[in-house]
Amino acid sequence: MSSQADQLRLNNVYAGYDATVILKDVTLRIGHGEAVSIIGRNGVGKSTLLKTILGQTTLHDGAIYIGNTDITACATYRRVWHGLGYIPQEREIFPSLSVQENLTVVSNYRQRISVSRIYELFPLLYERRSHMGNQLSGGEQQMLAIGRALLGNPSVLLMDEPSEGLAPVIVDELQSTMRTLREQESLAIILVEQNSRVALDFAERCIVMNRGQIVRDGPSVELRSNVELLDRLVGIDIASDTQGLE
Amino acid sequence: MSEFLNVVISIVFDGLAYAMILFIISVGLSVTMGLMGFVNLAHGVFAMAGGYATVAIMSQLGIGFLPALLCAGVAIGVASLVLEQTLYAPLYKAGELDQLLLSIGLVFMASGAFTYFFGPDPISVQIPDYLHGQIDLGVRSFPTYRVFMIAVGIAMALGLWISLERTLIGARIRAAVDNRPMAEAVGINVNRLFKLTFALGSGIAAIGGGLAIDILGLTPNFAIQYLVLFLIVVAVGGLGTIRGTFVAALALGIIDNAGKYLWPEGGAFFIYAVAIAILLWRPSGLFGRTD
Amino acid sequence: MSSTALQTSGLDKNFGALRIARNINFELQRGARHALIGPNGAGKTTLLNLITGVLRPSAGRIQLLGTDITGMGQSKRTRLGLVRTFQINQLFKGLSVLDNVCLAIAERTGVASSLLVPLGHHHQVIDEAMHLLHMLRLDGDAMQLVNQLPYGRQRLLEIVIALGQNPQVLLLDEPAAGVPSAESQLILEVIDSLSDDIAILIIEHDMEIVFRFAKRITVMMTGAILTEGTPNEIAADDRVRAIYLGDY
Amino acid sequence: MKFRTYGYAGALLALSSLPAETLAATVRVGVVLTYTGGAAQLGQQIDRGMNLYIKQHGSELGEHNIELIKRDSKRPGGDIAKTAVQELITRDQVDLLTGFVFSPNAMASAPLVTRGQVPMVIMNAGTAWIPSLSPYIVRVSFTMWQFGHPMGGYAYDSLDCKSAASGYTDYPPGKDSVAAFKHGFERAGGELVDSIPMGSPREVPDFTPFFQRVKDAKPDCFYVFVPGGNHSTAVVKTFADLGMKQAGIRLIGPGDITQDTKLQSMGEDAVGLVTMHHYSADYETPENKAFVQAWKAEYGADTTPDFMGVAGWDGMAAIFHVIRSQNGKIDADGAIQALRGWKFNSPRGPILIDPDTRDIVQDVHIHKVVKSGDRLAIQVVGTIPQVKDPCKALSLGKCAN
Amino acid sequence: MPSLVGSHTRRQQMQPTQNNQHPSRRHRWHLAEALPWVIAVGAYFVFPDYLAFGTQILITIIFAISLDLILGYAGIVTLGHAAYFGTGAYAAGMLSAHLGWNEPISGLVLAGTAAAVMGWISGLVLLRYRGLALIMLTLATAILLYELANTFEDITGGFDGLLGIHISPLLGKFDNDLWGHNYYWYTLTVLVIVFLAARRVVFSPFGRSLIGIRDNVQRMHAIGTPVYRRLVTIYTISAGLAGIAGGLFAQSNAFVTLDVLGFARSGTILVILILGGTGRLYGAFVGAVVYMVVEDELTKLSPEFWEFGVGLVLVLVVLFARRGLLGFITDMNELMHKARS
Repeated sequence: MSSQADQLRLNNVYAGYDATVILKDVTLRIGHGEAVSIIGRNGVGKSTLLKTILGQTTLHDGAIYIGNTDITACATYRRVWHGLGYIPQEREIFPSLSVQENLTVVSNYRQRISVSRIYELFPLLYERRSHMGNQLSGGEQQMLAIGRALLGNPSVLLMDEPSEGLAPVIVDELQSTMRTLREQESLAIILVEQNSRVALDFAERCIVMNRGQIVRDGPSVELRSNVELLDRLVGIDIASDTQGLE
Repeated sequence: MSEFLNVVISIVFDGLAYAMILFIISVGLSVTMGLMGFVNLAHGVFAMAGGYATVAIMSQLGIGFLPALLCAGVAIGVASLVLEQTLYAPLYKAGELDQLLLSIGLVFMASGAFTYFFGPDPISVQIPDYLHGQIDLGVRSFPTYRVFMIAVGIAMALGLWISLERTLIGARIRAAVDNRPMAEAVGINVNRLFKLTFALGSGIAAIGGGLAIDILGLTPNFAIQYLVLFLIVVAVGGLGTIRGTFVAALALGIIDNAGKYLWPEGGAFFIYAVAIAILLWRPSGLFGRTD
Repeated sequence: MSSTALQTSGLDKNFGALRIARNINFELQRGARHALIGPNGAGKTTLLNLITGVLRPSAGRIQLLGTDITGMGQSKRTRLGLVRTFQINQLFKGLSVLDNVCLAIAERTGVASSLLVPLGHHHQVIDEAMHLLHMLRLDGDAMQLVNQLPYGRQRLLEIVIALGQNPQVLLLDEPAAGVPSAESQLILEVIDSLSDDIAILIIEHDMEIVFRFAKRITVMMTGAILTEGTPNEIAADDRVRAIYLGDY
Repeated sequence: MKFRTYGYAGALLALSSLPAETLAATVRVGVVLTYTGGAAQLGQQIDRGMNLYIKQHGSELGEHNIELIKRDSKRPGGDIAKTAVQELITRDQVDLLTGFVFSPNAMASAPLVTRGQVPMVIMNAGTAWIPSLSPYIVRVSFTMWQFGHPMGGYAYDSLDCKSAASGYTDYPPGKDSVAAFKHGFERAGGELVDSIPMGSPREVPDFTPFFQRVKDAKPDCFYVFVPGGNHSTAVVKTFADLGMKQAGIRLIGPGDITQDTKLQSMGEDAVGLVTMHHYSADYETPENKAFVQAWKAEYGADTTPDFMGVAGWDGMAAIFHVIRSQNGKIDADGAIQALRGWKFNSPRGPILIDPDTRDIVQDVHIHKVVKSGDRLAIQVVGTIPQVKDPCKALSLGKCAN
Repeated sequence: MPSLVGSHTRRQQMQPTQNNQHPSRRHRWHLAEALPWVIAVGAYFVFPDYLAFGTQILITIIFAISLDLILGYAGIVTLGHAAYFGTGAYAAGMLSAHLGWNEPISGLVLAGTAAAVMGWISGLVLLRYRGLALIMLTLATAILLYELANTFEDITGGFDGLLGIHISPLLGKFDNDLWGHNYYWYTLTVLVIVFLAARRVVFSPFGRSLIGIRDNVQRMHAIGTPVYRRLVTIYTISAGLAGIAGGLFAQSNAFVTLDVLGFARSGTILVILILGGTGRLYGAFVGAVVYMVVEDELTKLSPEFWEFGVGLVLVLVVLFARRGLLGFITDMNELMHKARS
């Protein structure tokens, strides 16, 4: 049944924390080099979805594949070896490691991307390479988090709100870097984003989540042109709701 | 003045030697508790086993003290892995009370087993001649074995520090202590890393046990007798930090010595009073994480 | 008596060089139905923690019903009627649903320091707890252990506990997050039906809930208050739209 | 593993040939020793001494049997020993009690043996006034005063010590020992300049700071008491490591610091040490040679008895004496009566139970450690015959009342 | 209970049974609760030669109950509970040895009071800390007390122990006989009283709030609980009960040594309670009986190597019966219920 084109596949996944189920019946396929953004309000399960792919939640049912490999029962680090890269919401840079070390600790089996390649992508990191992880600005941390994820030679990159708390200039800069990367490395990317503009600009396909489920999965372009639909789906339709209430 | 200076030198020097034993044996415990959060009261067993192994290897293989120490370290390190795999690993996710019970049980078992195999008599070890007697270090002369102890302790601290601060594995250990889930998310096999450090910590403790025979003696009761002391060193230093364990061992070793020299009637009062004061001031230890 | 239930003036909170709350002047009227919105990381939870005493402000004052509570401990504020719910469940998972509520009521009524009389003899506590559970249709689950309850019902219990504390000022941190719609409906009904004496501040991302519930809305952004107004004013504010749709 | 040791005595042959009308009694002896913990080695020495005696002399009991019921007193806390004694008296209904490594264990049990009227033969516990705590206590080991006190005089007179410092393990035998030395030394004219408590008996401390303090004070002699067992090797090593001998300080003490079992592990550093004690495995008497030979045959050529082992042996001899003199029916008062004035040719030399104090009277020897071939040996360089406990004899300290 | 070390959170291991019973019924007595008392009374007649040992077991149960109140209910892990046991023991002992106060019952009350005062004073400082720091502080505090008692040997008798304790007959009639008949009843009576009090406390609103503190301190702050004050209160009560156990120990032995303050005693009582099961009061009974009987029997079997056996039992219990023996029984019960339904 599996299609060769799928880079990542989730089949009827139920997952959450301990006994609590947050994701319900999530099925998802991501093709080679495809970029997908996931939007939705806070608390609808976007981050939980990423963590479930990564293997850091309790999986109650369903299966997860990278390519043709079933990783459902794999520990997190093995999933990473199979090609996952993760950029967490809070960056989670290792504070007692230098910038350089934050990059080198990554398990880099296939040696496709080198540390110097990361420094090429983010020259600022090279300047800061001997700084400790807890001495970086937000933007630098984000660059480091991306570089760190890339060093694992991922075929699928999971990004959790990379633009949060960053100045617009830096967001733009990061975006263009990511685009370059996608073209050069044929990465599949899942981007969780609150900022709909960033999400819709970046990925050609957009998934909307609500209450632990996928409520819409389709081309971003539709949402970009149809703001009302977007508002309704994301539940921030201020105008219409107020009208209705008052 | 020179009298005073002499006293200070004595206290610091003897404190150093004692501190090195504390450090070498405790540092592995600090890592176990810091990295895996495992309350391992049985850590002293590895030191004790190391002491017995050193003596046994010397008499069975007929090799010298120093090579025997190394062999014992390796042997106990490997043996500790078996223990980790069979008994410790299933309890990582259990409550700490279960861990306490398990490790106390192990201490008891070790005490009984070592009595059975080696008898209750204290074991002594043949120190090579060149480590005997006094050595003149310019200022004055010092007991050679203690100078050797201090050298070994400092070398070991430096070695550990370098391997933790300057090597890839060291960086990975620090990453795992910093943030375990994230470490796994960059592909670090934290469990295997831990097994490695556990074996290393046990092996080092075993060497410490062998080194300590000549100063503290060795009976099957060793693991129980010194349990509290090792725990105090780890708690005062802060979990999971080599620097913390080193500084705590130094501080407690020297303070204990000063107390014994200047006020022997006070017994062990000093060391515990100081430990309490430090913990009241910094509950997570001198170099512990405060989050 | 003034009409202000809760007031903060010039609140600042710094972590080292990081300023996570900046000069927050916020006022909650008696009986208010007020919502606090803003994107992730805007400082909503920080403000909540400052008000409830989890965090101490670096500068500024907080007043509750005319009393300065800036330096006061958490539990003391609670006893003055400042009650909050938690975004992530903070229930007593090893206790039954009823026990969870009883703890709160016993604490409020002062029964909790009673040492030698079994809880079961304090009928008024149990009756009140059952009454509150009944209100949120949890009475059927009263004897369940909390960790056996579905998530949505745990959120309901969160509210029951808060009500058991007889709040004067009630701070609801995303009460409906992760709750199935039938139950979130119920939560809203309960909140709507609360006495007019209680001032309610709700932090919520679900705009549907916010606009249905709130008479006033405060919008936060990067640790400071961006604007405040009626729902209509907020809906018309371009900056707010921009934040939510990312058009900055 | 050894379980309960049931009577070796009354060999099968003897039993089978017994005339039917003879009353064969089994005498039950409760043994309370530290079998585990830091002092387990002491318990083992005494246990071996007892068992060796039973093995060699079991047939002397004739038709009677002896059954040992062993209990571990674990720690010096008193309570565990006391509960064990209480059970041995009430439940196991023992005829005699013996063992007792730590003084508190004997002291805590004293009221029970009085009330239960069970004779108690102490094989170690050396705090001076223990026999006065109950009329049913007899001691076959030693008192701290028997060595400390004569050592004081000897050090001043013969070792040319005009000033001395003392260091002791901080518990009653240590204090006793130093008090005895101080009294003897000052009576002879010497001056005790410092007296240092050196940690608890539970663990071997790092002795360096204490010894360094003495080295800096530069007395002629350094009198050290540590309990038999782990401590002594560390004492001699630390003394050597600090170069105190070269600094002109002489290490002296009771024989605990040159205990036979530890002597070989001390190495060259021990040579020249002078101690005062009542036993060494190197004594040349025929009794001792036979004893040591039997010991090595039983427990291995690399083992050696020390003063604990000999106390176990002698204590069992005393118990045999009681059984024989009472013909297997132990009556407490009769047993004590039989032991008052009991004389025995022990491997350590002639010993006597003082009829008045029920304490041991024995020869005390001046030991010197010498090199003999490739091993260290104890050479006796002087003897003080038949020493009574000076504490009680001179009515000093707690012995005064 | 907070994690002892680091920030690794784990599942709580203490989940008292009977929690999901209705509060109005929960504190009522169950038939099964008669069992330990039937055994305790029956043991008097079945094992008349073991009463001295039995008395020590009963004392240990009281001590373990006192620890359960703070560990099992309030989540305070301590390695220094012997501090209060020892305070009680020395108080009872010194009353008799120095002041000639030989009446046992009032002596016991005073012993409990002295320990409670000690618990209150130390609790005021200690309970500001949690986790590993708290464990090490309790441990070090107990050792300091030990060292003090050793230093002031004129009062405490030091290492040799406090001699000269002469306890008067109970109620003027019942002496501490060699077989321990009277003291068995005396101790059992005290145990009944202590247990009833502890049971009341546990089921009171106060006791429930302790469970709340153990499970989720954060939330307790938020519902207005004066957490620190509650902890100090229960710590004081616990210390008082430990002092009563210590007082009984001193009176029944007529002897006190430094050992009552020792680390071994603190460690053993913790092991006993965990072995039996924390947070359920009866864990103290099961743990004390199992541990002491196993140790006693093994000691008799092999005075030299019994430690190995005791250790093995502990390890096996951890591997096959998590949350103590009582927890294991509860789990089995639940399994059987599930299998049946």
